[in-house]
Amino acid sequence: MISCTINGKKRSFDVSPTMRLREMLLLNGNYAVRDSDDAEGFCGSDTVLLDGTPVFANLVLAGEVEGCEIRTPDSLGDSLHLSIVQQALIDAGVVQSAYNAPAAALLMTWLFENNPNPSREDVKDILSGIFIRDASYEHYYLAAELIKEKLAGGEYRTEIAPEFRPHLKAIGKNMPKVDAPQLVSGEKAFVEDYVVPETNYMVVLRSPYAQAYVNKIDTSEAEKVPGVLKIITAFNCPDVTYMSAGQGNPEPSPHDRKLLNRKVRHVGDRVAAIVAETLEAAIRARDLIEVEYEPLDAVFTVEEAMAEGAPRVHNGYVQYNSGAPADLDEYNKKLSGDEREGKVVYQFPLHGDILHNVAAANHGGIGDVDAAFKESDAIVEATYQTSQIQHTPLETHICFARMENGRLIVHASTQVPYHVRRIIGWITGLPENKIRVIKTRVGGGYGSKQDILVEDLTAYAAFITGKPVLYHNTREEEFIANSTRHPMRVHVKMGGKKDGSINAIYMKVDANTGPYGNHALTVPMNSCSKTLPLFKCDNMKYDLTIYYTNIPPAGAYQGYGTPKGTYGLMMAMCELAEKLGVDYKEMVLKNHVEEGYMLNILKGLGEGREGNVVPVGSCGLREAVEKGCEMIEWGKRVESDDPDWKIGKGFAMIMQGSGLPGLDQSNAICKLETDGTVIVTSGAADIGTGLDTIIAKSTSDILCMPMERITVLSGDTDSGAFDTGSYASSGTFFSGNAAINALTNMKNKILAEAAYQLGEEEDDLELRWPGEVHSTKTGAVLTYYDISHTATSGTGHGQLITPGSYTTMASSVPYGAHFAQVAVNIKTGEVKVQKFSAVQDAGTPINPEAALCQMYGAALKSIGHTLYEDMKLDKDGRCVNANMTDYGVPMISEQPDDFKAVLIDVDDYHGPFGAKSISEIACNGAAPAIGNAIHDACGVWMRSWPMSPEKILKELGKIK
Amino acid sequence: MYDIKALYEAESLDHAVRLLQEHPSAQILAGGSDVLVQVREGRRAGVELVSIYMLDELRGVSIDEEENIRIGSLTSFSHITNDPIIQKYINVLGEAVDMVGGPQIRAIGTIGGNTCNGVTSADSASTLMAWDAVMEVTGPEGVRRVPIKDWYIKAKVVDLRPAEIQTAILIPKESYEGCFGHYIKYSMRNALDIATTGCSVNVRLSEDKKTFDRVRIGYGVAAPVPVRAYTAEEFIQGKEITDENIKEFAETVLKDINPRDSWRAGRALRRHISVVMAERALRESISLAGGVVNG
Amino acid sequence: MDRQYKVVHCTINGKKVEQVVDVRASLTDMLRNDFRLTSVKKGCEVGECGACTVIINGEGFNSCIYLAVWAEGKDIWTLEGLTGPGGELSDIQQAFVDEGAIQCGFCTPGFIMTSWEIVNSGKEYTDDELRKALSGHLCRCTGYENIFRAVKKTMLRHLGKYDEAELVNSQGITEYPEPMPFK
Amino acid sequence: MATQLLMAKSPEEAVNNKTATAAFLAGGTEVNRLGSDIAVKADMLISLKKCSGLSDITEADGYITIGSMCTFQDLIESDTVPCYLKEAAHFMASRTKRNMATIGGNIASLRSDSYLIPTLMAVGAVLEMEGNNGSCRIGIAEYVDRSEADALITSVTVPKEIKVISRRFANTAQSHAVLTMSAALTEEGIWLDGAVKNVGLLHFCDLEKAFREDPDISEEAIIEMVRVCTGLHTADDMFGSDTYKRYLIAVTAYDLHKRLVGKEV
Repeated sequence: MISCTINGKKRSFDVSPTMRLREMLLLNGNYAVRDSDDAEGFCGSDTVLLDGTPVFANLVLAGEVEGCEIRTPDSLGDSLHLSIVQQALIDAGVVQSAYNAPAAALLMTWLFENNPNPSREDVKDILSGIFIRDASYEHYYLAAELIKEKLAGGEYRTEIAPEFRPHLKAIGKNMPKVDAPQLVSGEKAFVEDYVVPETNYMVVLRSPYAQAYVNKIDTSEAEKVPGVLKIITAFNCPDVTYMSAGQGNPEPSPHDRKLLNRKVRHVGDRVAAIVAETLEAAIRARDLIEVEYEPLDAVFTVEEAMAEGAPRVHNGYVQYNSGAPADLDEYNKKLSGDEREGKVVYQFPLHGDILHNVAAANHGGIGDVDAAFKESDAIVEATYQTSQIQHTPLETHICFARMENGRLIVHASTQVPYHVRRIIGWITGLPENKIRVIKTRVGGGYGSKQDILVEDLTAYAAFITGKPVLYHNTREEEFIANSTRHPMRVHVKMGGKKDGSINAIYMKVDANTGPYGNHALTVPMNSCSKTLPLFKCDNMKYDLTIYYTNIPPAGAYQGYGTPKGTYGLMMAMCELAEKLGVDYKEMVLKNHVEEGYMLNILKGLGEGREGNVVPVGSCGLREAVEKGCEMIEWGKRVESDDPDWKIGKGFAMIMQGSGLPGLDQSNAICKLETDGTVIVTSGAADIGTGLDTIIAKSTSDILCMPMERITVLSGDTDSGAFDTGSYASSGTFFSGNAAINALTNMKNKILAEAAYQLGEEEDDLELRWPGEVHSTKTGAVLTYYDISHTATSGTGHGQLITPGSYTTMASSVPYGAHFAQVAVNIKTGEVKVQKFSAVQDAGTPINPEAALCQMYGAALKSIGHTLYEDMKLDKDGRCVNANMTDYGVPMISEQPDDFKAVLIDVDDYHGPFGAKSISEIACNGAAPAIGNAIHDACGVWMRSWPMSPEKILKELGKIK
Repeated sequence: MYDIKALYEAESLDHAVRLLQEHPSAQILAGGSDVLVQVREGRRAGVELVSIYMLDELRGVSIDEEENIRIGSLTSFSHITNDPIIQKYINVLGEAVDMVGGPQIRAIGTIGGNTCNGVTSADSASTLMAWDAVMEVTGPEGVRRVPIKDWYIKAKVVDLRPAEIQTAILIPKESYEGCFGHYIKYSMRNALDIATTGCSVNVRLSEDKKTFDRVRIGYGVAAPVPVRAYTAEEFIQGKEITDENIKEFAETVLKDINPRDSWRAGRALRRHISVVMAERALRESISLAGGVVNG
Repeated sequence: MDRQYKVVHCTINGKKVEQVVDVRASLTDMLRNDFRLTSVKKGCEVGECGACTVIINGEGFNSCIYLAVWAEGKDIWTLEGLTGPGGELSDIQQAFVDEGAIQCGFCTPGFIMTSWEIVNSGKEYTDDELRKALSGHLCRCTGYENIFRAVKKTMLRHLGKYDEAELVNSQGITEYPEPMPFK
Repeated sequence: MATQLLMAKSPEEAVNNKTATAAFLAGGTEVNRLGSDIAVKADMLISLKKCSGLSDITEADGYITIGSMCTFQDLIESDTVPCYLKEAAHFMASRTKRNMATIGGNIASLRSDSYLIPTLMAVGAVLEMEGNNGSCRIGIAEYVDRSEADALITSVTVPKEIKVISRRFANTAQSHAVLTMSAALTEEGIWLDGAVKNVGLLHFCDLEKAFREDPDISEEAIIEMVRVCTGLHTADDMFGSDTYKRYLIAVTAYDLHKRLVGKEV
């Protein structure tokens, strides 16, 4: 019996003394003590105070806390009674996906309890024990200042973030994110919090081979383990071929996999799924499964994949839903047709050629690059290689599914509830009305939760057993069986004239999509379609070829291919500028597009379809470059006092998109409740970025009513209306505009109803704060309560409910530039980012403080993939550093000392209240900016990620 | 969760008796369909209980060496109704207990509990009264036998001394041999209801089935405890089976019974239906015994 | 007075289990709280409504007035035990659905357990016997007619009298085409 | 998986219960961490958290004695612990981990990326051990060569006044170090010790000799010397290539020597 005090209450537990403290606290209902690293003592999501000292609950044993005093994050205050610290974190905008925001709040609370006036160093010291992936750490320093001011005088004095659009009350103003109180106080929010106690557990047996046939699976011993309910293998799973990408149907990705395949194509690929009443029983059964593999040779790089006679990753046969080439039959004859290979089904031609491991391809361009190169005064040509990068969201992939009256209820941490529902429908055969996907709060997605990686298996398991099933990725599985950035080889040839103008660009991209073709075409496409349109250049050509290999799966990651294209192009431009003897900044100013410029390059760059050519819309690129150069003091040489450390500066211009014109669609439903308050139900998926808050603010301004009388519900396919989902930076733009249409319809309906109730003309009526209709003619006033109460009475017109949807062919492109000042130690190759400034035009920033934090978070993630992060595979394709410590994620120490984000005020014509996207674009700048800065510092061109000390020393010739 | 102070589970009859001695304030818990309900309703909240439910030795129906029908006190109503011995010799008891509560209650309720709660509306009591049953109780001083007419002292009180447990109910041979009876439960609903009045009649006819050799009639809810209408019995003793005799017999019961007003029914109603039930039960008993009225 | 606990070993829905219970707990408490078998409903907790009916060693009992400790060594079945491995409904459950015997559904679990006992008894109950056997359950929505019909049809099917089962009309009376054969 | 836990009250009780299948448990950041099989193999863990006499820091005639259960954060916050040891403690970048990890635990783990051992070896730290046959004192270099598994470190004694510089190279601050190296200036000249990932805890005696014999030796000479040194078993792995590690060792040794004995210091 172990007794201790938890949050001031005496508790005793009859548990084993070697049980981890975190598990004991879960028994006590403190589920805000979370786990992001399987007890690796790294992420700090399991932070608690033990006798007043912050510790990792996973590394303390229950027996060690006998008689001790424990405080957990959920003791600080609930969503209605927030502490000063919790409120400050919300106001500073750092509570985003917030899986371990409660733990961060506990650390900050501990800091202030022990030191009422902490310095920046003190804040950095205490936060060194926690990994923040969404908002990075910059605004935690701001939060510390706000707390000090609150404790001293009761009012904030420091400006949190600049505000925009003074004529609007909510849009462009710093306001608490609507779901932040729930998140920071550690209330139930994530999938793991809604699991019923009597759930069953599922684990997956994974392939030890990078490529092999599964000839026989003997589960007889495994099935004898008491408590095992079901074992699913390729021999008894549905014969349904699908793909895991969450994209609009028909998807621009080959359908090339089943739930489990007779051929495993990467180390960690699914071989069997075991459902049992306890996790222990499932694991014991998993270890008793005997599999007869037929190992095959594997390929890991594009070079190996394209080599003549290379082993084929997909060798079954090919099918087309539409646009099948004439010679398909002959083509299929050359393939093995072995049923263990399964098939590859293209929804429409993606120019794949699985005979040569080509998953997809695309070619195009404008003008005549070859001719143009002849006239170039200087040409640079180089190949840039990017690495395999993992999102490492704090909440690993998780899904809880159960049956309820013949309907499949799926609690999913996903960015695409409606695509999840569709794909689960394919696999189970259930129609969509029989499937409900509930997107709870998401503990970080960054693109990894745009793919359907666990929901398909978990939902199927719940469907066939009729029982509740929980599946949760371990951190290692998050690396080897999740989705990652596509490693890419970007070959750039760029020609320019003496005057600094670029007259020819050729990009040859060879991308590595891994074993399955989810996002195979579209990610590499983005490396050209979201980079080349930055240039006013008449001759541009691109060749894209995407290869299947046996590395861990690649998919969607924030930026979606653009970081790699930008890296190649902006490094090449910097090299060209040097070759031409032109200042890099001048060259950028000379060649970048501005408003009105016709983007002919877009013609071939549609998402697998005809791209539509449009002129450049609102564009704050020039101001961003000027502002950034001013902040980094471009041109001013900085010398360090230590001869070994050389300092350099670099920057890169960036762009992205705001959703996929002609492909995305969003819907929203607005309801006026009987007391005049408003509930907006959106199909959107807020994954921590503040999308629900954007819709709430839009409601407040359009219907002139206070935020507390507005509720936004999202992500539940039962109550919401269709939305393609949160990816391609479409959230604010598409879901925001859909909500605005629904709200505008509601505004008109209110005016019409008021006109009827007042017996006046609609034109004489107006809406005004705090939520009433006012007659400019007679001065009469009807509150929304009056209108709704009457409308829902026995003689009323019925409740005011209005839908709204949004599709467009227009594309509102965010622009920006990221600047870096780095110090390079030419003796040891170490790189330190001293300064980093992210300057971006996001149209109207609706949530300014959240927008800044999105920029900080994305910038730090991209600093990570530039300098530190890298999934290393051994010769057998096994990831050797599949844990947080060895993978190398940037923590607070890696954050630049001088880290700034600046918003350029631009009003976009199409965007909701003039808003454009903010997050994906911010991943594109760090690699080229830091690469150019390193060159400026020590003269070497770093042509591959990560720019590790060893590579820098090699480039410096210090080591062979 | 029940609001009981403590529960002592008896493993054997002696153990049960010892437990009752150790915990003088403890009450006996048999099937629980009365006791647990009253704990829930607060009347017995916080009570100590000695549970004898597990004592299988107190279950079952048999013919003992003195040819008495021996019914174990823990025998449930449903087992009594379906018991071959009961059906053969005293089927009316099976029918009577088959009217208690509902099927589930009859699966858990015991005849011991039904007779020890001292309630006049107990469906088994009026029939056992009409068949001169004998209660066998076991206590620290050993086994004691109490004829049913002395068993009921007053409303809700029976002749059960401290640390004593009723272990069986005996029907002497002389009491059941050649006897046929019928029980009528007059209640508002056909299930899950308490008798407004219960009437159990049995007859033993003469060899030639022309005259009443012996007639017995017991009533529930006609008095604070189950009673016999002796005056009516004596009247009809030895008389011919004629309509007049039957009618007069029925009228005579009023001399012996003393029903009272209650929220369930008024005194006048009870007196009236007592007469009607007496006649009907007697006629049914006669036909069961093979007799013919005015034959 | 500190609490008394006891370990109860029994079989629930075909699975051997062991559970530490408070001696004051009713069987309904144990089934609902410890085993999360929430089909067992508390309608009155005094043995009068039948919503808590479970099958113990083949017989229907009100689990609300049955002490959890008495379950020692018993074989207990609740509604959750009737559904097949893949969640398929048993025939008696399907009959309740087909005959419209479910409205609010609160009394349904208890009713189905008693019906399950009836249809598996192998006995052919007369209409009155059937009504008496179901008399331990209170239903406030349906008026019992559809429930009676569902049980009668399933009973007849269990006895192999499929065509006779189809003849049972909406009032639960078997309409024989020619005059009713003497029973 | 260990199911028993003994909260030892004294070092003696801890050592007496230390069977072959039991394991000492100090801060828990090593034994309880993902990937460690210590807790899996042991049947009993002996926690030292409640052990008396293991967490005080005392000073006596120029030497500081630190209890083995002092956490990294205790070292940093103590005003008697010398600065060079605080710098080494700061190599552990996570504050929460520093609240838990202990100096004794770090030494006992003998990790090839140890935060403290290079510094302790450079200053010639002395460990006090509690074994089955009572307590004894042993130099850290000797402990590193042949540690007795069943003996418990009770304290670490280091000199107060000594010039020491340490350097750590890792991918990120929280990654395991590819190289941790310390140099101390003693009467006989420079002492040079280091931890090379996946190689071990090394005493660079050849380099010490080279610097002693020719204080003005060139960096290139040092680089060449390490490049060809056969005693050094570095290899290519995910932390870097063999050539990179040898080069890094050389330039770091040269840098530390220069800054220790160099003119400008």
